[in-house]
Amino acid sequence: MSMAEAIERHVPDGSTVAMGCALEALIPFAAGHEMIRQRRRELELVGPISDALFDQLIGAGCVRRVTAAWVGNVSEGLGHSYRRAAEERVPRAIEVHDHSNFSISLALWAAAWNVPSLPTRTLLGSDILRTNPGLVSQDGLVHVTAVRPDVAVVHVQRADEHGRAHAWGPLGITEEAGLAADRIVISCEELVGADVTLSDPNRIQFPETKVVAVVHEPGAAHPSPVQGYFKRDHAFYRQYADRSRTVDVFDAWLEDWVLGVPDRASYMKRIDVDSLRIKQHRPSVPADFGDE
Amino acid sequence: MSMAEAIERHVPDGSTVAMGCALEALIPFAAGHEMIRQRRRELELVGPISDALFDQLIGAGCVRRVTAAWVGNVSEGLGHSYRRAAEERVPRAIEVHDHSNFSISLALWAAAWNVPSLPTRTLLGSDILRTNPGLVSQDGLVHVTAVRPDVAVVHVQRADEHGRAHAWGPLGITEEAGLAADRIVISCEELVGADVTLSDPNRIQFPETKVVAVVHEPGAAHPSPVQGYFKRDHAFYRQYADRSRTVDVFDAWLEDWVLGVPDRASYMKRIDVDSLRIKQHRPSVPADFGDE
Amino acid sequence: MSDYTPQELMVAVASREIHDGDLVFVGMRLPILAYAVARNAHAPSARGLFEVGLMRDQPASGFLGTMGDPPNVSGALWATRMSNTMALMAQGHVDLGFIGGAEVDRYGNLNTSYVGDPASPKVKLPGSGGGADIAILSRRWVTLMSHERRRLVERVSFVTSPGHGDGTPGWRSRMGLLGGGPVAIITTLCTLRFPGGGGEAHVASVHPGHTVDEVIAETGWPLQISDDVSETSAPTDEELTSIRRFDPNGFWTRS
Amino acid sequence: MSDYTPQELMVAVASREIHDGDLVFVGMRLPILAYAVARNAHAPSARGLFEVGLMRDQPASGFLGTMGDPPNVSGALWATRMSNTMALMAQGHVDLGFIGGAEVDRYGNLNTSYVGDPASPKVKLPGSGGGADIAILSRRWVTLMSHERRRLVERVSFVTSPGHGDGTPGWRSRMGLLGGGPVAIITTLCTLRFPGGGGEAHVASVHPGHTVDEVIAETGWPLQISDDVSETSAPTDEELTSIRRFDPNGFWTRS
Repeated sequence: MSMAEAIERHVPDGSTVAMGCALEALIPFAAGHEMIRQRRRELELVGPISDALFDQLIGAGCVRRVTAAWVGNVSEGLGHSYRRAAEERVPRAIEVHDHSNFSISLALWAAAWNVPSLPTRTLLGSDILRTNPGLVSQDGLVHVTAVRPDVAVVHVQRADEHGRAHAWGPLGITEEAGLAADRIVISCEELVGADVTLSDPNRIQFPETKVVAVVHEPGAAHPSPVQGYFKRDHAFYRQYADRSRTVDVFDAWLEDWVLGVPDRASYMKRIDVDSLRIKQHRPSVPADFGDE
Repeated sequence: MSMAEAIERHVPDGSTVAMGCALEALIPFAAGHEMIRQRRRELELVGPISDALFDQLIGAGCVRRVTAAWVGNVSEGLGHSYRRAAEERVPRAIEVHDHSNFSISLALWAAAWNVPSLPTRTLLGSDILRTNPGLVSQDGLVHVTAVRPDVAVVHVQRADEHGRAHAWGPLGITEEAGLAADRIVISCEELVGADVTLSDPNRIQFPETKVVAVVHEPGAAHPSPVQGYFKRDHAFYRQYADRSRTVDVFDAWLEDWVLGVPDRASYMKRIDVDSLRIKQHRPSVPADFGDE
Repeated sequence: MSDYTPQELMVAVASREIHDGDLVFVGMRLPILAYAVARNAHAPSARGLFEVGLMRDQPASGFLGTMGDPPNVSGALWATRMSNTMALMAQGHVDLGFIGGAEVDRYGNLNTSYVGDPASPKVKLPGSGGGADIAILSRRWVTLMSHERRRLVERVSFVTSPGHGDGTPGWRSRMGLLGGGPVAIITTLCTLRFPGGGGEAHVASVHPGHTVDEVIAETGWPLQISDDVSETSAPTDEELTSIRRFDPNGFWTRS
Repeated sequence: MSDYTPQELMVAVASREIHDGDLVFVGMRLPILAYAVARNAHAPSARGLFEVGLMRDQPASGFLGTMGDPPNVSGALWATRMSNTMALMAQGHVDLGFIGGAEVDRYGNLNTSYVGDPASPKVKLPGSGGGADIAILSRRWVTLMSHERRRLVERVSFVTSPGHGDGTPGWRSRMGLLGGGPVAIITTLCTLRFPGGGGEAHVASVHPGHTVDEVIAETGWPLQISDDVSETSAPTDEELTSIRRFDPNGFWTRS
């Protein structure tokens, strides 16, 4: 399935969308850019920390609410579009449901286990309890209300057409986001056969019964890193920081890198892929799944 | 470290011990038998379902309390020693804290996250709520009190001397048991170098900071299966069922297979290892952890 | 091949409870065979979920003494933690569950924990395992057991896995139980069914070679017989072939 | 090599807060370098824990722009879910955490969320990330920031990550916070420390080339100066070599 079709079908206006769940790695930028091109509106974005992607969607006016622990640019600092939306309602006002990294994970586990909330000892004494109605302090614990994404969008190293996805490296809150979500959209560096995915069922991230789309989109995570495939493009993040400081430069950046770009393949032609590609291979030692 | 030393040092009388956390596979029988040989007493056993091992420890008089969802012999049915202890206080009375499989997992997650309890929708309407003081029904939910093992004893396919353990196949509640436990004792089919374990950090089950002993003990899970290494010895389970029906035959079985056996190596000499060994190999397709 | 054992009949009947496309919480023993039979016949897209931490879309190629046996992992679609399989069930994604029972009552409540006073039981049974979770969280479930008067009782002394509770309509929703509860009890003599929305079991069909009187005699409560009680259809040759392929030595169906 | 930048000094000072054997919740930017320096000097058995889901016992061999960069995974002792790293911290296994701050007050409370009214903030800062979790759950923690009057304020307008609260002794235990709270604030001008059991920050040492008066002038509250205030020891050649090895282009320490 193409990314355009996947977003068209599975991420309608008003959706609650979990993205960037592996934190700085495996960020589904291609999916986010397609949402911008399709002029998605009224989205609620859910994630732990978001390294630039949420800032871009906010600047493009796609977002109604952010439910996350941190939104900015990890190597550069502040998210300028996020600031404009929160401080000046430009291009529109957004609602913010603040979390910590631990509490957003628990909010997703609550949804995965279908309970109203889960208790935790974190956030006691934090003013985040004052600004997020989904965090209730009681009896010396904080009760974290379940967050149920309509869709989790995840980039992985490889997947098969049936939705069995292999991801590796640090995975943050990817697993609970997928289990909590009503459906899962996957983009992958490599589309492989079931002989590859089923050779290691422990590395399969999600129940295939929740996966509604698999998009073969190499480089879909650029400028974020993909273990074994791509390094992080630090310069691109710095360039984005510079080109998002004002509405005008941001709009130009958006036209330049998203709206004026038909698809990811065209986008990748403008990236120095060779300098970012990981060339030194470190294969894991196989596990023997022999059964007789 | 030898199994004798690991149990001597890390599983004192009165310990709360989680075992058999992968359910029917990877059951640490060698560790349990060493506890019996060392005449451990007043143990609290924690697990989901226990396929024969808990029955053996109960029959040997090591156990004060069982906190589990099911204790018996999966392919044969009832646990005869468990019945004698619960019905006739033979060889001693035991306390039973009944759980379901889901609730014992949540009890361990509560301990792992250091909260007093976790809520769930399971067990509503079950009389298990009447017999386990750690399960409290309130506001339409059941609150599962944390269970904190002193030690989790786990058998895995391979580990290094620093405690990095690779396990695969279905893992049940292994991860939460390890995280909840104060310390972890590991036995493994193969003792490998760090080059093997660190080649795939996603397959490492536990933080090495909790692992206090790694025992290289091939066949330590017999008669339970080990993916890639051993099939389940169904006949041995049937034989155990027959030889545990009365105290006398059980005591003879215990002398024959545990007390009269100095260590696992001697035990394995009496097993038809060749007929149980898995000979057809199914290596997982490697994941590329390349980084530059 | 018209000769078959009571267990083979039960497996065939159980397999017919599996609809195509179902996600089935399979459990142990006969249901593992029932999933295999259904998957190879009328339910080609049924998936199996195993609490040990597995999802499959086809039966294991080798014999399974337990769901944790190595052949059950080969070809698995997901090898994960038990709590993740329970999460799917808690979300209502499990269409059908199977539970083994030692004692069942007229309202489908199961006891697998204690016969007699839990403080000093006459019989200590193994316990819930995942049974209570399946009974409470799966959309519908079925239990299989040997039809004996001591097993089919008026009221179980201990409810490990709740069925329709006290039998009053809507008991489960009043108690906050998510799933729909038991739809059938498959015994060695007959198939008992429950009305939609809960209530009391009634005889829907009697297995070939057995009579309603025999069923009544072996049941511990005054049994309701449905007006259109029929004879259970015997296992087809296709079903028997499939059963014997997955239980070649009759470990489950001929002992 | 005695020439160094303020950031290099801060890294060196931060690295001295790491004791051998510590499990350190490392965080981002300068603390990643501080862990590397300590691990290669006085804390050879210190381990690093990263909320992205990693544990390490040695610094990454390559440059890290973020904790999620591929070199941070090579040689990792554990690649897992974030919630598992938080579990270790919630159990009290994290000895030391580092948190970046935009605003800190005299009691060590950090604001990384809102300057001004959260409903219509003057400045929307990125948020907590793992900061609040580290502040509440780690045994002790340290924050690093640029020493400016607008950043070191009497009271932060929003407490994202609680330090010693209102400064009264025992505030954290009364509030049920598990960890011990902040022990030091390392700025571009000096090192501030807190008394054991909580309370107010005081100047412990002033960085070379700076004066107590300058520190007071750049601080938003009447600052306590400890009687034995000293000059911060400059980075050693060994520390600088280590810093420059892990930040070869000065991405963090020379920009």
